[in-house]
Parts: sequence; C-alpha cells; structure tokens
Amino acid sequence: MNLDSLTEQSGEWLRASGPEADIVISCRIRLARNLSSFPFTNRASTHQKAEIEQYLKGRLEKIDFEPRLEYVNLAPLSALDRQLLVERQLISRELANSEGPRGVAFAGSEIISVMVNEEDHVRMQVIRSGFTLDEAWQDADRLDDKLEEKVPYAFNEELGYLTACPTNVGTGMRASVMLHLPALVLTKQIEKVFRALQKINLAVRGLYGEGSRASGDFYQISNQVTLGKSETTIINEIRDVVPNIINYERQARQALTRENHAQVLDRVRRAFGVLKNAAMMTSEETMDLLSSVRLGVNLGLIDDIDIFKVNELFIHTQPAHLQKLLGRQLDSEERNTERARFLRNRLREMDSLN
Amino acid sequence: MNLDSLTEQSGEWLRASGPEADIVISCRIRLARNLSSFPFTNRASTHQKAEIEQYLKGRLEKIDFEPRLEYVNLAPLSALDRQLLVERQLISRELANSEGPRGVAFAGSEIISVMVNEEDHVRMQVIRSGFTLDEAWQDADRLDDKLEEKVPYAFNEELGYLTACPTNVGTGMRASVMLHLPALVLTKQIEKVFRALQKINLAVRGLYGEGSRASGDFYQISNQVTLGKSETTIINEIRDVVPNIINYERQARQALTRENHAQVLDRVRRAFGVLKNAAMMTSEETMDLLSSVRLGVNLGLIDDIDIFKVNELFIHTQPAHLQKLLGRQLDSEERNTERARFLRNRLREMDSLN
Amino acid sequence: MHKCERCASPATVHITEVLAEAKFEEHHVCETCYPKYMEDSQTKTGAAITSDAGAELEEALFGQQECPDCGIKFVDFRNSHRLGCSRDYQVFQNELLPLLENIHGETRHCGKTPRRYPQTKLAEAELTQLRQRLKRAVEREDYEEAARLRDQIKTVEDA
Amino acid sequence: MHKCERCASPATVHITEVLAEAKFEEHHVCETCYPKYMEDSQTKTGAAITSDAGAELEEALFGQQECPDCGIKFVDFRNSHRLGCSRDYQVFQNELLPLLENIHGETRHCGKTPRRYPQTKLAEAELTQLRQRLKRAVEREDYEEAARLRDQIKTVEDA
Repeated sequence: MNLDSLTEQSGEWLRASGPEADIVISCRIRLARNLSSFPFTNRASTHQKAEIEQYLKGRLEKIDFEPRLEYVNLAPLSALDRQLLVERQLISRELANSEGPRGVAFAGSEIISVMVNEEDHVRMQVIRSGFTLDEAWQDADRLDDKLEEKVPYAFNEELGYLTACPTNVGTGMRASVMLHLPALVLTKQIEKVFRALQKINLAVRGLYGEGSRASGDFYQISNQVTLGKSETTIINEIRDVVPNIINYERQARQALTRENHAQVLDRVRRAFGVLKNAAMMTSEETMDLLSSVRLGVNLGLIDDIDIFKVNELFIHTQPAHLQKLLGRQLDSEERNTERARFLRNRLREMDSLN
Repeated sequence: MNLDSLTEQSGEWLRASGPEADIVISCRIRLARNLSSFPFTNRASTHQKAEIEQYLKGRLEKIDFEPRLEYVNLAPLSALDRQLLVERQLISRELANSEGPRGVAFAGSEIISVMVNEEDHVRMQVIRSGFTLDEAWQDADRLDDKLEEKVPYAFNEELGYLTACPTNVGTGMRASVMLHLPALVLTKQIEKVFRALQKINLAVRGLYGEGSRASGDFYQISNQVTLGKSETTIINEIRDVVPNIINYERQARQALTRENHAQVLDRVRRAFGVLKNAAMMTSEETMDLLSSVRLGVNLGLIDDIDIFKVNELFIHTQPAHLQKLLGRQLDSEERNTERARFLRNRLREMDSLN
Repeated sequence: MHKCERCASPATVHITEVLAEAKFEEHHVCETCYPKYMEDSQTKTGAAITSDAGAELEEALFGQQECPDCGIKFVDFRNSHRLGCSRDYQVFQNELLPLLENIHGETRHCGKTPRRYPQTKLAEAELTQLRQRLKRAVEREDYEEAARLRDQIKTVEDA
Repeated sequence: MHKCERCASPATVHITEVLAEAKFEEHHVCETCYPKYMEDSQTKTGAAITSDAGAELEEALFGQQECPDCGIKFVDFRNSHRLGCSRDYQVFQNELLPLLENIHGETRHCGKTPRRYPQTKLAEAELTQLRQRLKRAVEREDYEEAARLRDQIKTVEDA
C-alpha cells in the first residue's frame, strides 16, 4: 500500500456527515483481543511477536469481510510514515513508537483498522463520522466475529476477553465519541461537563487520546468500565449522555450568539483572517484557530465554507501530513512556514470557489 | 466652513510624498506668539480673550498670504468637531479641551493652521509631508512676517518672543519631525535612539504630542531649546540628526528582512489578516496593526497597496473621524465595531482595486 | 527498604491502592500498624481496598507466586501495570479480583462471548435437550421421532 | 505650611529645581538648613540651581514682588508653570534668568526679530550714521551733500 496516497483522501470519520455532525465529529469502537496461545505483547519475545504478526496478518487478509483489509508492516516504515498513520487515527501513538514486529490492517475508507502487537495482540477499531455509535458497534462486532472464526481468543467465562491491562478486561471495548465543544470552552462551562462525566465513570480525553491536550476544543468521551456490563449497555450509557452534552453546547452557542454576538464574530473573523494571512503557524495555533472557524461556520458567521474542508484542515496541517503533502522532510520552523502557506492556499481556494 | 467635508479629504501631511516619505511622515514648525498689549491667555478674562480673538480673527482673514486662511470659532463647536480637528493635527488637544473664546484659522490644504488663545495668543503651525523641514520653516517664517505686519508681538531684544511658558521663549519655535520607526521598535533599539536624542537636547513624543503614547510606532522628534539659538540653527540641528535615525531604521529593516524575514512577513501578514477580518477593533490596536502593514508595504512584503491610503487609515480610524464618516455619535463599543467594518471595507477595496 | 509510614519500624506490608483511571498508590506499613491502616482505609475507601490489602498481606506474609506460563510475579504487574499472559488472571485471581472490583465495580463478565466458545456450550445445551426429547419420544413409543432425534444428536456430536 | 525637609522646623526657604522638559521639583528647607542644602545641591546639579535657589532665598527673605500689569507673584508661576503677561519677564528677571539658563543653556535670544521692531532700531542706527555723515560734510564745507543728508534724515525720521 502506498501510504503517500493517504494524503490525497480523507478518513471517513472526517466527513462531517451523519447525525449531529456540527458537534459530534466521530464515534469510535475499539476492541482489545489476545491470542490464547501467546504471552501478551509486553512479555512476548521478538520471535514470538513475529509469529503473532505472521499468524494474524495471514488471517486478517483472508477473513470473509468487506471492505478487504490490507496489512501494513510498521517495523520497516519511517517515523514519518508511522506518524502519518497516527494523525489519521489508524494506529495509536504507542504502536507507532514501540519496537519489534507490528503492523496494522485497514481498508481504503479508513473506517476500520486492526492493529497487531499493540498492548494487546489485536486492537480493532471502527471510526465513523457523526453520532453513529450503534453503526460503529455493528461494524466492530461483525469484524470481531469474522476474525474470531479464524483466531482463538483468550477468553474466560468469568472475566470475558482477557487483556494485558485489567482496565480493559471483560468486553475489551472502548467506545468513544469525539465532540467539538468550542462554546462550552469559551463560556468556561467545560469543567462542569468534565465533573459530571467523571461522576458517571466516563473518561474525557483530547483529540489524540490519553494524555493529549484537548487542542482545538475537541473532547473524546469514553467508557472507563469494561467488565460487568454488556457492550450494548456500555454503548447505551454513552449514547444517552451525549445528547445532553450536545444540548449544553448548543445552548452555549445560542447564548454566545445572543449575548456576545460581536465578540464571537470578532473571534471567528480574526481566526479566519490570521489563517488566511499568517506566514508562520504552529500546529497548536492552527487547531485553536480552526476551532474558532469551525464554530463560525456552524453558527453561520462565515458563509459558504464546507465544514468537511475545515475538518480536513485539522488533519492535513498535522506535521506528518504536511511533510507528506510537500513530499519532503521539514524541520519545525520549515513546517510552521509551510503550514501557513498551505492554510493560506487552501482557505483562499475555498473562498474563491464560493 | 463645513467641518464634515474634512473627512472627505486628507491633510497634506498625510500624503506620503516628499523625501524619505517611507520613514519621515511629516515635518512641522510651530511658532508661539503673543500680543504685547494683552495678558497671556491663562491670565486673560473671558472678555479679554474675546477681544484677542476678535482682533486676531480680523487680521488673520485679511493678511496678504496665500492660501487664504479661514477662521473657525471653536467655542460653539461640539466636542466631536473639536476632536476631529485634533485628530487632523489642526489644533492641539489643549485648545480643544480649554474654555472660552478661541479658534483656529486654516486653509483647505491643511498645511497651515493658526490657533488663537491656546497657551499663547497665537500658535501658528506648518505641517508638510516627508522630510521637508526647510520648506516648512519658509512657510512659517513668511506667515509670521505677514501677521507681524498687522499685529504687534510681545518681543524683547534680550529674550526674543515672549511666551506664557519660559520653555518656549526666544524663537517661540518648536520644529518637529514625525518618524515611523517600526523596525527600531521591533529590534528593541528604539531606547538607544531616545537616549542619544536626549543627550543632544532633542525631545521624543508620540503621534499626538506631549504625553501621548507612541502608538503605531510613530515618534515625533523636536527641539527642547528655544532660546539662544537662531531658528535655522535649531532646524539644522534636527535636519542633521534625522538622517542618522533614518539610516538606523533602514539598517534595522534590512536586518529584519535578512535575518528574520519569516517572522516579519508573518507579523505583517497577520496584521493585514486581522485588519481585513476582525469584527471589533480598538483605536490602539488599529494603530499597531497598521504600523505593521505600513512596514510591510515599505519592505515590499505586501504588494500594490498605496502607502498614502495606509497613512490615511491611521487618521480616518480615529474616534472623531469615524463618527463623522458614519454621520452619527457612537459609544466606545459601537466605535470598535464600526472601525472594524470601516477597515474591512477599505482594505478589501484596495485589494480589489489592485 | 521501605519504612512503615505510620511508625519508624521496617514496613513488611505493601499495599497497592487502585485509584481512578488505573492509577496506583503505594502504601507501606509494618505488621503492628497494619490493623489500624486497614481500619482507616476501610472507612475511607470501602471494603474493596481491604480485600486488596488482605491479599497483599497474604502475599507479603506467605511468599510470592509466579505464573508458570509467562513467569511474572504479582509485583511485576504492580510495576508495569501489565499482565504477562492470559493465565495470569487465574494465577493472581485473589490479587486481581479486588482490583477489578475497584476499577469496574464488577468482577463478572456479562458481555459478548466468542461464537466458537458458546458453540460448544450451545451444543451441550442442545444435546441435553435433544437427549431429553429422545427419552420422551421413546417413552411414548414414537420411534420415528426417536430415530430422527438419534440422527440429529449424532450430527451435533460430530460437529 | 511646609516643614523643613532636613529638620522639623518650619520651612522658610522654598526652592524650585528645574529638571528636564520643564518639570519642576519643589524643596522646602529652613534657614538653618539652607546653607547645607545649597552645598549639596551645588555638588549635585551645578551652579544654575544655586543661583535659582539664591534668587529664591532673596524672595523668601525680602518679600514677594508682584507684576503691576497682570498681578502674579513668582510663586504663582511656580504653581502654574505659566507667566501672566510679557512684562513678567522683566519683573521676575532675577528669578527667571537662572531658570532660562537651566532650560535652554542660554539667556539671550539670537533668532528672528520682528521686522517692525528692527525697522525702528535700524532707523536709529541709520540716523546716527546719517547725522555723523552730515556733521563730517559740514566740517569739510560740502553743503550740497549736507543738504542731501538733511533731507534724507527728514525722510527717515518721518517714516
């Protein structure tokens, strides 16, 4: 698979389609599975990891599942290519930075990916655009069934799917919803949301998962508990709480439009102006400015800009994407210059198209 | 005279023509004169001030001088109209805010103005665009001669022209050069310039004179000493030092372009982007952003923008001008909104014209 | 060597308290102070910690078990926060159960089951049912039905 | 009433020190401390201040003069930083000269002069010269020249 072609398209999860897509970026189901006959990845020798990889690669390429998954061996890839896959959310930062035989199988649409030799032998995930938890679960469940036909999972009746970390045991499932909550951040109500979610055992993380800053006002909400509840119970709990957060964000947006219209308009316009004109731009600033622009588009303050294009910019301005798009390695300063140029060109293109 | 028409034109001193106009905005000669037969303004009764005004108004309108000066009685004017004249540098803030009979005579070109009942009975000034100290002095000298034909000045051979404050006695002349020094500010060398100028008894002030902040990176350099030196000696001293500052600023600009090209370009572009897009904008921020744009135009970083148009924006975005242009009183928040709108429209107009 | 966090004696009991989001907090006390620690922590964070601490005491007092498959001890898990193989869940069951209780609030899986896994389970249940129906068919002398059930049982048994 | 800034006695000497840009600094001392103040300020800021202070002492010790035209005292100027009329420059000459010296470094104007002002001056100089030439013409008995000069003097005198 030619990874460079990835930059010419966008993951399905960015499509800004699906229900509530102005606030819900994507839904994601991740299942952790292990082979019963091997030690967990952290205790497996390089030889064993190679065996695991060989075994899973063969089965992943042969399972009766559409779309066909293509396996990418991560070990020989450059750090840049691995980073590219991280930015597209096809692999975790941990898998990118770990050692030894490991890989990922995914299809062109990038809805589905299966990591091999991450913390668990198998980590499969489904990401879908919009508020589509159930659909994502159906895909993940189907893929899991198909793989299980070929692969004996580590499972016991008491504890369910056995995982390297006890925090994942049971269903091995992490269901998450990525929300764009700029108005709750602007009105300083986001902390309230955090506290409420923590009370009901839901975790809140940034765009790139655990430990990442919530840049661009993106927040990922996911279950903490994996044991003692069925997958549908867990998904229902999240599915039931998300509309409340959506409403809360919508109320905050309405309040901003009503009471601070000029300030919000100013913020959005300035962000747009800086993005269309700056000569240097860090990734962090890009996220923050694009977040304001995204809010502006959703509030109707900026006309005729495709929200999908804005979503895409969030990803295409990440370091690895930028370098791939330009076809060469760049140091941090060069990236800031090229990122600014890229944003200028893209945003002006959009403007003139409309 | 219909003051509203002022906003449709620009003072000659903004024209950005004349030598070194990229750095030297304007040169100004101010002469303080008093009538020998009246107490100074601060000790004159309202009745006396009315007499002084009547006396000077009659003579100013009749002197044999081109262009013809038109007298404007300031007392009945609204605060807004007086502020308008301050922003155009036709009168001082002090005269605008003082009480009693007072006025100003000026011609359409706004090169020459004569204040009546300021701190001294007569304060005449000539402002010219670019590095044109000598020309400004010739005008002022000629006007002074013509007025003196009709008016007996308070003068003594020992101390020269007698003024209300001993800091002006002697020539009664303040010669000043307004410089735009953004690169010296950016490279943090401006303090050095201050210290050097203070050593040779030259004062440095902001755009609107004494005590005003040097916003927009504008600095006014003027003589401190008025006694014991002839007018030409004073002017020569300033005329000789200004080229050094110009060179210093040019070197700083070259160094920026050479060593920090990306940063400067970024600053300029961002300023331009914010000006063209913001929804709210204070006068202070406008000055700072326009200063960056002005630097950008002079460094060739922004194409095809008329520097005169940029100079004009500095003045037209001042509070009174803005309100005059819109034809109504605005509170501070409304001004910020209208200023942003005005800047957006003007800058986009310029862009599309080019 | 750790000192007891409640007196100056050497600590012999090492407790790992599990906090939210799989964070761990280490405690070291001596045997004399241990009952008092238990009492406090019980009132503080509930019974789960106590059993965990109880398991820890057991471990501390009666030696450390090792997984025969992957070779890790429970202390290795405490350091890496990762188990070595799926058998560890059985080997360290006593230590893990209170921890799981603490993380998930539950200790029994009740979600999805691999299809192949319940297939055998299902087959057994089906066979039990088929054998009962065969027995009843024989009782009422419906041997046509009995023959059909016999063949069906054979098919399931051979699957 | 001010107290002496060097001891607790009532201040009788009030000094205005002129700093850069026409800023003023007030000092209040008693007569006893005044010589010491003088000494310090002399070493600190030079002679100009001393003469200013000297004038101040004079004023403080021998009463305050008032301008007969505008009616201000020097203390009024010290408070407002503005003079009341052009005559003040003569009335307060002693006080102003050191101040001017301090601000401008000079005390004598040498710039432009109003045209009408030197016209009379010029006329006087011209007349002096013409009268001398007339005197010399009479001495050498050149009465044609003397008659021309007489008419010329008459013209200048009538101007």
